[in-house]
Amino acid sequence: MDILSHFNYWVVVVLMMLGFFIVIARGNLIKKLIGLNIFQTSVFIFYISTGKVIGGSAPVLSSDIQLYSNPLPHVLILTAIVVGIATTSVGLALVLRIYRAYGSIEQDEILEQSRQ
Amino acid sequence: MELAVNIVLLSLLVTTAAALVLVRGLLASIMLTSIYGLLSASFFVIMDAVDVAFTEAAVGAGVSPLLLLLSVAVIGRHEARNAGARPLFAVLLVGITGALLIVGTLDMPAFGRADAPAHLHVAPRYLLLSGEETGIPNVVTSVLASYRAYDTLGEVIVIFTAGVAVILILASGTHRGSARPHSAPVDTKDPHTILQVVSKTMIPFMLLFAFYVQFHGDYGPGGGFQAGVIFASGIILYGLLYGLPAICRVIRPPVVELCSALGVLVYGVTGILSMLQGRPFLDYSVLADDPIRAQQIGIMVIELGVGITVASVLIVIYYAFANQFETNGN
Amino acid sequence: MMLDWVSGVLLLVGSFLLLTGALGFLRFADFYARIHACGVTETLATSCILLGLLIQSDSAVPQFKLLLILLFVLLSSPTSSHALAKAAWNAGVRPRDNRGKQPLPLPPGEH
Amino acid sequence: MISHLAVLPVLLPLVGAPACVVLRRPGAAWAFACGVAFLAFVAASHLLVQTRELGVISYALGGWAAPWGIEYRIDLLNALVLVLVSAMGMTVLLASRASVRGEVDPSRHSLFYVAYLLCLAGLLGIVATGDAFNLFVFLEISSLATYALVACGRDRRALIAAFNYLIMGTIGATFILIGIGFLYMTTGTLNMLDLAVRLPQLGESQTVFAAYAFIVVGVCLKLALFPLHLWLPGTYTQAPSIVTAFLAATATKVALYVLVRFSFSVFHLETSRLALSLEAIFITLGVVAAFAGSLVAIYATDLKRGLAWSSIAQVGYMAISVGIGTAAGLQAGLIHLFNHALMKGALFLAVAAYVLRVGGTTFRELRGIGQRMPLTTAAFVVGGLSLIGIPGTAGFISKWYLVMAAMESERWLLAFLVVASSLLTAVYIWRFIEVAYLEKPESGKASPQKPAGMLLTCTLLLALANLYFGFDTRLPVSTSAGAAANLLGARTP
Repeated sequence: MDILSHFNYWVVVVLMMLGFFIVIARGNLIKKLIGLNIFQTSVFIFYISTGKVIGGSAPVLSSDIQLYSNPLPHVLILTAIVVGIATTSVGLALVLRIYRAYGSIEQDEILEQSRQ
Repeated sequence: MELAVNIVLLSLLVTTAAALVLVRGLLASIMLTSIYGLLSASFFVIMDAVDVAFTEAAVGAGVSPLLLLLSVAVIGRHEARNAGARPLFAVLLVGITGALLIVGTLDMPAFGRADAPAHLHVAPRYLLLSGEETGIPNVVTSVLASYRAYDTLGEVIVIFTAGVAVILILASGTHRGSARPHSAPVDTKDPHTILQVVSKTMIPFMLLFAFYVQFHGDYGPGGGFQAGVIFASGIILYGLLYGLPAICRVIRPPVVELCSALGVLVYGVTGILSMLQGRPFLDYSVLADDPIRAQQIGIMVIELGVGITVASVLIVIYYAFANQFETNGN
Repeated sequence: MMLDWVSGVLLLVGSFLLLTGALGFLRFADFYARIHACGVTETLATSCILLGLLIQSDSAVPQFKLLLILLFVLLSSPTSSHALAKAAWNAGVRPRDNRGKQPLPLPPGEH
Repeated sequence: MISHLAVLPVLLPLVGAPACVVLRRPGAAWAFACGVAFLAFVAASHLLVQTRELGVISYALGGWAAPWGIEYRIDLLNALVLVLVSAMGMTVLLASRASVRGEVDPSRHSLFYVAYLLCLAGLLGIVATGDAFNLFVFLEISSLATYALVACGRDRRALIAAFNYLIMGTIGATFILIGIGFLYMTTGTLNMLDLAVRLPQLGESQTVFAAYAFIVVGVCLKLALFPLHLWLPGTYTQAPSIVTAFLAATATKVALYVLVRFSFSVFHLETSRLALSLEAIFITLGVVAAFAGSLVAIYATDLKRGLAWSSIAQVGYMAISVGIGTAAGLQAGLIHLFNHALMKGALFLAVAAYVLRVGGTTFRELRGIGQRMPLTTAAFVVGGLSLIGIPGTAGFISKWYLVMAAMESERWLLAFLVVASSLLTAVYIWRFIEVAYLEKPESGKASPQKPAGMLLTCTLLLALANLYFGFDTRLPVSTSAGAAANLLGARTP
């Protein structure tokens, strides 16, 4: 198999894994949200990569262009980006409330307080 | 040449993500997130996804770092060192997921091939016929706002839900709504004179630019969502420099909250109009006699709905967060 | 032809300035020196590059857009450097000597 | 003139929610939301009648034909789930006023109903759609609304529960997004029917396998199938009781629907080479969930938490039925989906009434509650008996079909295990009955709360439904039989 033909996808897999790792391994709630953000953005990068046609151009119709990249993944990802920012803002609102209620946003400290 | 840029951008993305894994401290993490957003936006440009790049630049490098910074302003930037009790578990889980992903990529069509299945089935119709069917050169806009308009309604509802959720979560006491401006927050000893003067000249142009993006989306990158984000950024910039009470006097929280619902209703009612005339929901053909004209009117109206909702929800979220800062942070 | 040369030189100068800015950011001793390095070079570098592109472009609409971007950069870039430096000062960051070790003496009245 | 029935159950709450924002008074918002939910329920019922008569109904949103536009595709399966979700959504909403007043800050009341409508609209949208990406969008609508609703709980632990749910839910949704992306890049389409036609042509593709794996993991996170159930106990325990009742009766059911839809309508699990291993995985996880959930429920000291773990156990039964994979198995799963919504609705509404009366749900607080709240407790006991599967209740029907399906496919051990785990259910229900009727109430804890008529009425209504569907089983049985046959018959020859 030609390495270059799947290079993009493999890099994207690495990005997803890094984001996913931050979500699971970090105890700071804001850091978790950041990790989630990276994870989602990496999925967006994957989608957009699948829509690319080498030699194509942006899908804005024009009489002197023959080959366009696939517009459908773009549409889907526009929606997904909005979903991502919506999730982030709701998550941050929760974090602010948690901070007000517990005085901390570290998972360990919160768990300790909850047990008491 | 394109390939080289591609590889450089991807390696920068990996570096940024790796730095995010290693770095402790929230402020640095937020900056890296912002860089990550900007890099992915640049990557999207290389991939011909200009609309997505625009949005990602506004969201990934703009709005989400802003919200993160507002939160950190309340909470503090400290990140505990020993946090993250189960790194081994995380490595295991991530390893399995990664392996599954790699397995999935093995049978994928090669990157960038014009004969990949995804480019042969549904998309060609958009590229070939959307010009005739909607009269709009930007295919992304016509797919977004006409062929898959229902998804976009869902998207608007998602952002509206986020606004409702943030108010619901952060509401306190007997007050209903996002902001309750009280004390004077602007530090009179240390006014941001330079920032205020410069931004005062720029904000009108930002708002103007938002309108340009709103109505130019048919012909180039842009549209309701991006316009809404830019409009909200102008307002938020004013709020950051002059304080929450000042901006709340100009743009009152209850009004913005109503506007966030109004945008959704504009969108929904457009769809219902078609139903009343016996066509499927969101079928624009009833809006005018000429089908192309009808499509254009429909797309313009719903993009307006998107813009109104996005701008007002972002402002509402900013109010709610900034209000936390002013009651908690000081 | 002549214009191509001009634009090429502008692009090269811009890139070079960006590079020096980045180097300065990495090598300089304290926060204010670093912000100086990138703040100053960045404005000029971006302006050079934008001007170079302006000359390269052959139709009016992109030229107009580039001009607007240039204006925006001229306004926003120094302002953001200023905001950064000011925020750092308010947060208690003080200038240090060439090795980044000793704090420098401040003028009277400052603290 | 075409029929808009297919889109109405989703559209009404979807447009009703922003309209509800205008109403600033909580009472008005509640009444409006109830009206909207009722209309959605009426539309969904009509839709079920129509699908039973006419078969599949397709609705092209925006007027664009299927693979290019988004399609709503209603067959018996989603019509049944639509009716169930809208009915439970409406009933719980009707019951909610008093409980919300008691458990949620006054400042949040009116928006609470907006969020509730949004959540309902999201769930109904997931069920109605025939487009994979549209499903993701509506999944996120319902999820975001759910996080906010859960965070309305009185205890600060509700915030932690909501945050954990947000993290896990978003990971699940992103997994689903990855799966959909893989499917799109191998087939070029997002329409489920179109996918079902195109996937078999690909043969054995690793990408399709990975796509299925990601979608299943994502959906199972939402379904709270063991071991992906971690978010559920906290969420159910800490959320306002009304929200718990709503989620328990609808959200996991919708997740099961998605699992069934993808497994059988899109991927043709029954013909794939993976069928055997997946069968084993689902059955094993289901049995483990049934036992583990019931065991934890037995040792719980809090009624709400015990019922939450019981939900995990019940999800296990549904997973078993998917794992059996025959028409009888799927039918059993769908019947259980229907009946379990009725049981958990009744049980959690009774819990809501307890919270309102005594302020908590620990067994200590609930001592002797049977004498103080005879009707509510009677309704709870009926729901509990149904949960065990006592003959004469709806629960018996679902257990019966499940055991029959297991025996029909000659899984004797499985049949035995299902019956055995039901005995565990009997233990924790009995434990509550003992506390409620045989122990003396703690004196001096009279409640200042007014009796909540609507809440009681709805609880009794659901309890009666548990009895009614124990005798008259035509609706769930015949519909799910047809749905199961459709699912398995959808395979292309």
